[in-house]
Amino acid sequence: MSARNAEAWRTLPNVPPTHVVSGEVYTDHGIFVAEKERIFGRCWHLACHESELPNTYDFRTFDYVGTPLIAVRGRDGIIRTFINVCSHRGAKIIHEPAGNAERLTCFYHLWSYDDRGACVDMPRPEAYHGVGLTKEDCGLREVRTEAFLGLVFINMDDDAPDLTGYLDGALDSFAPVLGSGELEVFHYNQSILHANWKAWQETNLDLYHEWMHVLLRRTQMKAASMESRVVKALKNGHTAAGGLKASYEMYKGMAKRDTDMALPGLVPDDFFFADIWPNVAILARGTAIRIDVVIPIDEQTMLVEWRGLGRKGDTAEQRRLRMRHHNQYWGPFGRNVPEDAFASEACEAGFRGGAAAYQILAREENGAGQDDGMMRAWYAEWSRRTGRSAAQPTAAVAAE
Amino acid sequence: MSARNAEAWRTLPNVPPTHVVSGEVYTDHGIFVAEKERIFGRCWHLACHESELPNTYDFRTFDYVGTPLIAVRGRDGIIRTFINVCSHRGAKIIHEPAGNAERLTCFYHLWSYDDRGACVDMPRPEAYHGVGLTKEDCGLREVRTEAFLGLVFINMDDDAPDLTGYLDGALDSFAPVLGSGELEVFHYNQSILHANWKAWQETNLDLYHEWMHVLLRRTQMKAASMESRVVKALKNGHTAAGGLKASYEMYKGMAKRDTDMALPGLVPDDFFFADIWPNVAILARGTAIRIDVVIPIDEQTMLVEWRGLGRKGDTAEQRRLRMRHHNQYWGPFGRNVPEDAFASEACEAGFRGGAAAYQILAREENGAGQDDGMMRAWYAEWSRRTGRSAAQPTAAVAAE
Amino acid sequence: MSARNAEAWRTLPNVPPTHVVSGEVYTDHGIFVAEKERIFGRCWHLACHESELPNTYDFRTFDYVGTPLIAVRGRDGIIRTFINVCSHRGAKIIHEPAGNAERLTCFYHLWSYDDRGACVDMPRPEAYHGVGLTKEDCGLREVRTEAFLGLVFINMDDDAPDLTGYLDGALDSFAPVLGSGELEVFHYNQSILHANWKAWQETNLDLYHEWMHVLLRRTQMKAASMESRVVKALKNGHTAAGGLKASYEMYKGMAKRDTDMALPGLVPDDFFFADIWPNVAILARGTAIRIDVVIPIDEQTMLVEWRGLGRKGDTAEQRRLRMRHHNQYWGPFGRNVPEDAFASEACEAGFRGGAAAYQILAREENGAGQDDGMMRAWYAEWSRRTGRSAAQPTAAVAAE
Amino acid sequence: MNVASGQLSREQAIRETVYRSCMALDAEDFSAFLDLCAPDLEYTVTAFSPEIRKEMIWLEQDLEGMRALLEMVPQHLKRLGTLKRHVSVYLIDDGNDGIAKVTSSFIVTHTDPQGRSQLFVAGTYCDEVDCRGERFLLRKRNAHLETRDLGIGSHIPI
Amino acid sequence: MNVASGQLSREQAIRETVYRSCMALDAEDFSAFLDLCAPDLEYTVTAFSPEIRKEMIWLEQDLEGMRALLEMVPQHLKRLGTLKRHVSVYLIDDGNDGIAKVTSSFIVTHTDPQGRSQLFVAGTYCDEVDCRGERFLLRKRNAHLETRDLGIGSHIPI
Amino acid sequence: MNVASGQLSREQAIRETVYRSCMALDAEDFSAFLDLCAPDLEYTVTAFSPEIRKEMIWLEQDLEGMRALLEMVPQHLKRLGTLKRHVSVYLIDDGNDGIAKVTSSFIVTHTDPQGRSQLFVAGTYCDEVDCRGERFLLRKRNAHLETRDLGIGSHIPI
Ligand code: FES
Ligand code: FES
Ligand code: FES
Ligand SMILES: [Fe+3]
Ligand SMILES: [Fe+3]
Ligand SMILES: [Fe+3]
Repeated sequence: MSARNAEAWRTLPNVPPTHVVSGEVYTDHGIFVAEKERIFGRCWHLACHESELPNTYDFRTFDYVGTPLIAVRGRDGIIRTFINVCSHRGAKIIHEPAGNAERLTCFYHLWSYDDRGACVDMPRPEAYHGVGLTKEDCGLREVRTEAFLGLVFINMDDDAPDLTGYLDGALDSFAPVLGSGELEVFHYNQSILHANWKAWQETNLDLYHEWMHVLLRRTQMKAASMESRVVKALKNGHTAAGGLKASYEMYKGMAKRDTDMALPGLVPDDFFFADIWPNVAILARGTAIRIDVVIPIDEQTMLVEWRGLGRKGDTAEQRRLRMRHHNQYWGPFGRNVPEDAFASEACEAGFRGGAAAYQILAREENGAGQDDGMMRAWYAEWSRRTGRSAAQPTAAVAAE
Repeated sequence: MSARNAEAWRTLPNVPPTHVVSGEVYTDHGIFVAEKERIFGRCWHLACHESELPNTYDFRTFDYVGTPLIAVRGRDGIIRTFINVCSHRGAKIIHEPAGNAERLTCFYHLWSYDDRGACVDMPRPEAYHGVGLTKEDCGLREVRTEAFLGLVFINMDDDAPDLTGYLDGALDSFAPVLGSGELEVFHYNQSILHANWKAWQETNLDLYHEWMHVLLRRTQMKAASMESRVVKALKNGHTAAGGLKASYEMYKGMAKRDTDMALPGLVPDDFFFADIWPNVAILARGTAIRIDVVIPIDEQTMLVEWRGLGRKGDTAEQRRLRMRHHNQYWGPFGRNVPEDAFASEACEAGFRGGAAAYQILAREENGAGQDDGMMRAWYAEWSRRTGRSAAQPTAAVAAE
Repeated sequence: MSARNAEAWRTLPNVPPTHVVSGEVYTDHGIFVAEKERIFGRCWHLACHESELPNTYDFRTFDYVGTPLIAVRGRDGIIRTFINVCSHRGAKIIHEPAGNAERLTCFYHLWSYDDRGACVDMPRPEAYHGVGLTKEDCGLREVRTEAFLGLVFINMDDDAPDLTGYLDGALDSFAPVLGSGELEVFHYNQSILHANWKAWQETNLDLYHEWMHVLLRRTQMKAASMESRVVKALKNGHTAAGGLKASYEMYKGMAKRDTDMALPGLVPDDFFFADIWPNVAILARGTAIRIDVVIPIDEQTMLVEWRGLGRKGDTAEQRRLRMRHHNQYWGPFGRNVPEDAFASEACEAGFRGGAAAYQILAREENGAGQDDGMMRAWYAEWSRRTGRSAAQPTAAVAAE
Repeated sequence: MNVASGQLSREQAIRETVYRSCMALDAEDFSAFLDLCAPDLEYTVTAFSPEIRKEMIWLEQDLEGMRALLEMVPQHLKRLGTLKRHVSVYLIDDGNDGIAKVTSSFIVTHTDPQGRSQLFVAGTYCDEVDCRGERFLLRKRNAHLETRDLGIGSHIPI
Repeated sequence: MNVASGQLSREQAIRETVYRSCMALDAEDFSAFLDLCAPDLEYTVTAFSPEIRKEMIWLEQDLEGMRALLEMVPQHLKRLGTLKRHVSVYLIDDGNDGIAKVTSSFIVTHTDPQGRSQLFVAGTYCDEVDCRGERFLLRKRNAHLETRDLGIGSHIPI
Repeated sequence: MNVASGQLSREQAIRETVYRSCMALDAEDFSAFLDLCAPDLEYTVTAFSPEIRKEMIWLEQDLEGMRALLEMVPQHLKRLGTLKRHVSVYLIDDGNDGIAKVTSSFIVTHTDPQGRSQLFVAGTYCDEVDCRGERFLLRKRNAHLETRDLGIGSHIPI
């Protein structure tokens, strides 16, 4: 058989339902609404790294699937997160991405909140006493916040299991480096990409796509054997890959990375990564760590945040070199990440109007090489969370 | 109690239902559709000031909630309004914001309409005679138009009560100045703001928000006593505020306003305003009048028009000074209005994704000071018109 | 009667239902969905001219109502079309508008397809063997493609009648020139217009609108008698007009066109055109041919493609003159086409918000002059295809 | 500060010829524009189509053609609002024959009747300025457009 | 290459006065901006309203007014993100009285706190630069805006 | 008109070095670009992150690095369409050492394969032009970006 007609094109291939994902998961509005509620309303979400809030009263604001949030380091050193919205008339309170403020004062009528989210001041409060309202009734909405290995996570669901149980060891391979206490974020950028949010996670989970990157074809595919790779499906949809190596000098204009640039617990040519379900990827090359967080905006639009982590104690020269290591692969002018972004948007172009019916995740390499196992594991959790088969997601929905 | 959890945040506060407004009034599509029909389809709307059409055959075009309209001053001096759409094949006829034309000639096939909306010419009309169609069948759709104190209002509802009854004295405080016949519009600008249209009206109705404006904190809050203020809820949802004063010289770079700049019937440091339900605010400072009109575009977008009125007989020097008086508070580079626009968009950011559950309008100051009475009155009329409780607007809808 | 009130404005005029079209055909979402399925999913669509693919392995990509397509001239010289989407993970494969490639290689994981749409290569295919998937299962989706007079048409419906039967002689008047084999495309541009797609077809079908164009008022209206015109309704909704002439020298700055510039079978002052239902117009002036293709994007947005065809063997000087002939009427800086685009958007402005209730297509001139017969024929086919009356399209829908 | 007051450098005079021609078109002051043009004016607007892989000439006029075209503009139904050409002269190749070849980058913004502006066209001007007379004159212009989707198009040359 | 190193032409010095004033406003370095202004500064922002068919002055300040206005900016609730004035000096009319009249085209882009930029305003500067002193100073500016919908507006003059 | 025909002022020659480098990158004519660069080239692209309150270097290359990077561009999967750098040279600080420091404002537009253009990046170039040789050469460039959301990013330096 060569080309296919309409009917053959639409027919699911004869592979297990775990090995194929319908195009509807990208485009169906009901699925998107379900994802917002069942996934983003209930899972732990990586908000920032603790180095972004080094001092008491430092804050970071961010938008989480339409909800403005603010993380604040309190006078007790603990980071708490609040909905960044005023109890009075609903205004978004703080508008800068980061800053330092002992009190969060709403610009509109100057209601003021402390680092625990309590409303501690409002002008002329006596006008509310007639109906029995006092500032004690007007605290901010606090959102559950837990930190692990320096990563600050939040959860909109007050009843969700705690973070440690949720991660369940998925970051074990990162414990030496992330747990060293020596890291800080030195790179941050974010982009709106015109694709369904899952397309970004797919680029991170899909080992087979190293064929796309000339940089990986040169520095990675032969740096270690395919057989030495280890692809793992962990609990709760998390996944991890290891056993990869990089020969940086194989790409013209790049150089071998020196040991003295290595981060705590890493060797320079190491490459391994973990994916925290649903929307985080953490990638370690020996001298820099990259963290991606993706958030849906609508069915066909996402926001991706990229962070780079390095050593706090870098000299200026080391920092400059580390930025180069990070950005030559991963920056907005890097050789790799723009290609992944291109790929995400190209898949969206295939699925958006229904031209592509499904995608095939059927590679089996015994958890090594370019096995699709990470993608299958990710979609298995997606099915569990949404109550829908990824192969036929609009067929029937399981109750929670 | 300090911060609140999800459940506490979503629970309506223990205040009367008149004192709280659900966030759904900003975001629910069904509510928006109902507003278009029950409010904008039936209420009087301020289209322009008569000075914008000084001469016979002057016209002004504008868009009213998706309907292109054109107001024309006829040869009898009367201003009439028509849907600015051709009876032939539906083209928008006139595209300039203002001009003068004895006949409105559609560019497409040159059908021509007179100042009464009659179709008076079409090329080669005999081709329609076979089916019995003549130009007599092809008049424009006339829209009810009534003027009061120089303000030209239109109403899409042919059966609506007349304008005088609708206003019911709400503009009494403006009668001396607006009725003087000496005013003309010297300022006009419009902006799309990214917020629900009601957020703009709220900035105009909310006296408490003078805390936001450093300019008002300096020139207004101490210029007269809080007790001397008078906040009134009038018929049909209209409201008015008076008893305010301004000490302009209290803000660095501004100066006391001279009596010779005062408009007819006003003293220079006066400040009072009226709000004509649903979408008009008229503000008088002694030397300039500002008129806001807001129109929804969709749930989260509005168009605001701002006009400035002054004395027709101004010398060039006086006009220049009057523009300065107007614009230092109210222009696009003014100190106040950009802050109100910021606030509107900040509330939208709080409500859009559902982060804010409601807003509190519970200030009671006996109709003085910073009483929320005007906002409550506005939402009471909103409830009456839409058949929905503002506190629980998606619960049940009353028939009309 | 002069102007009309709301009720009169909304009442359909007393003409046959074939002579009036409701504004809903522009705005109703259900109608748009039906058009995508019943019209664009089933009718032949002009994809390109064969001169755009002169050599073996030349390709052209384009988007057809949300579906990315690619036309390729195979090693057998035949042009075939495929959905430009990868069988693997759904990525859009080829991103350039045109090029030459023996194999279509997907950038993402380097799956490769030949000129027949067969998947001929994939890296490390053995990983799929466990589930029994081979490249033989992974051909592209081929879309029916037929050429007529050098025009390459595609059809998404595998069961549609063939192209010749569909056209049914509608292009007979173009056979000498299009069938000469001497033509090539020398002009291409495309624009997004902010109007329903049918508004563009209306500009092409509506002879009466020559009143809009000062260029046609000067060069066309008196160049031949109104009576000598012939307006024809053909099978399947196609239409044609002839008997028109142009006196180019009547417009200042233009000149009579010389016979040696005439295309095969044409004389320089000829003007005739055909409209291929639903979305193609072909216009012949003696020295250049224009082809319009319109595609809907959503209810209120369309994409129009304009092509200019001339003689392959032109000298450089002739080509320059031919471009001038083409573009002075039809280019983006031409005198005519920008006016048509303006008119389309002006009708959209009338219909979008419901201000215009309907349009009147009631001109009867015995198939000559400025008869509306072409528009009526077009909407008759529209009614047949959609199962809806154009006069009352949301009343009841006929089954197919 | 080595140039005396009251004098315009030749380079600046060349630049101003380009800039004034654009300001005149912005203002739709066509007689001012034509007054800046040399009798042997050649004005072209071009674009490259990647779809058909061909260079296209979308407008080509000499002085008389330009005069006729601009004279008729008011009788046409044209794009509403205003265009503004935002130009930066890049290169001045001031030949010994008194003809300066000038290359400029431009962005045109469109402001609609409601006062909202957006990017309309980006492109490059390759001009020739005739410097031989009392006044410098625009003798040749090629406006090469990057942007090919011009919406409803334009009756006034870019 | 006929001008020696280390010297700035008078024309360029005039241009730089305009450009520096815009860079200072971009950076919200108001003291640097005021330092570039002449004591008799006249600063206006104007626009024409086709709705009421009138020219409007949206901002008018002398040096003291400008100083007061800019001093208060930090106490206001102002537009987030940054503005960037992208200017091209077009015409330099360097009068014999030491006052150069300078016409420039500008586009202002706005970058929001998330780092996304868009076109904010397009317009024209008509400036006067006082060239009589040791340093050239901005003496007069009229920023005439094509764009009239400024969204929430701006506390900082364009 | 005080400058004779056929001569390029030193200031204009400095400007043209900047402009030509941008035109070469626009055209993706990398060998032309490299030919304009001095052997001791330092090219950086930077941005400030208000999220982490840090200056970032997104790209840093010397001449050899730039050569290698540009050579590999055709093998990468890069952004479709074309970029156009629209630059206005603002300040020329022409030092006595033969090195001119040049500050320019830029806007980059992106035109997609369908011919639709939009604003891509706004920023500032801080360049050094080496004026000591026969040809003026680009010796240093810092492209500081206001815009930080670059969509899918870019394989070609801004
Ligand atoms: S909305 Fe925050 S203080 Fe009023
Ligand atoms: S649409 Fe107005 S005359 Fe035809
Ligand atoms: S998506 Fe095309 S090769 Fe994988
Ligand atoms: Fe990748
Ligand atoms: Fe206010
Ligand atoms: Fe036409």
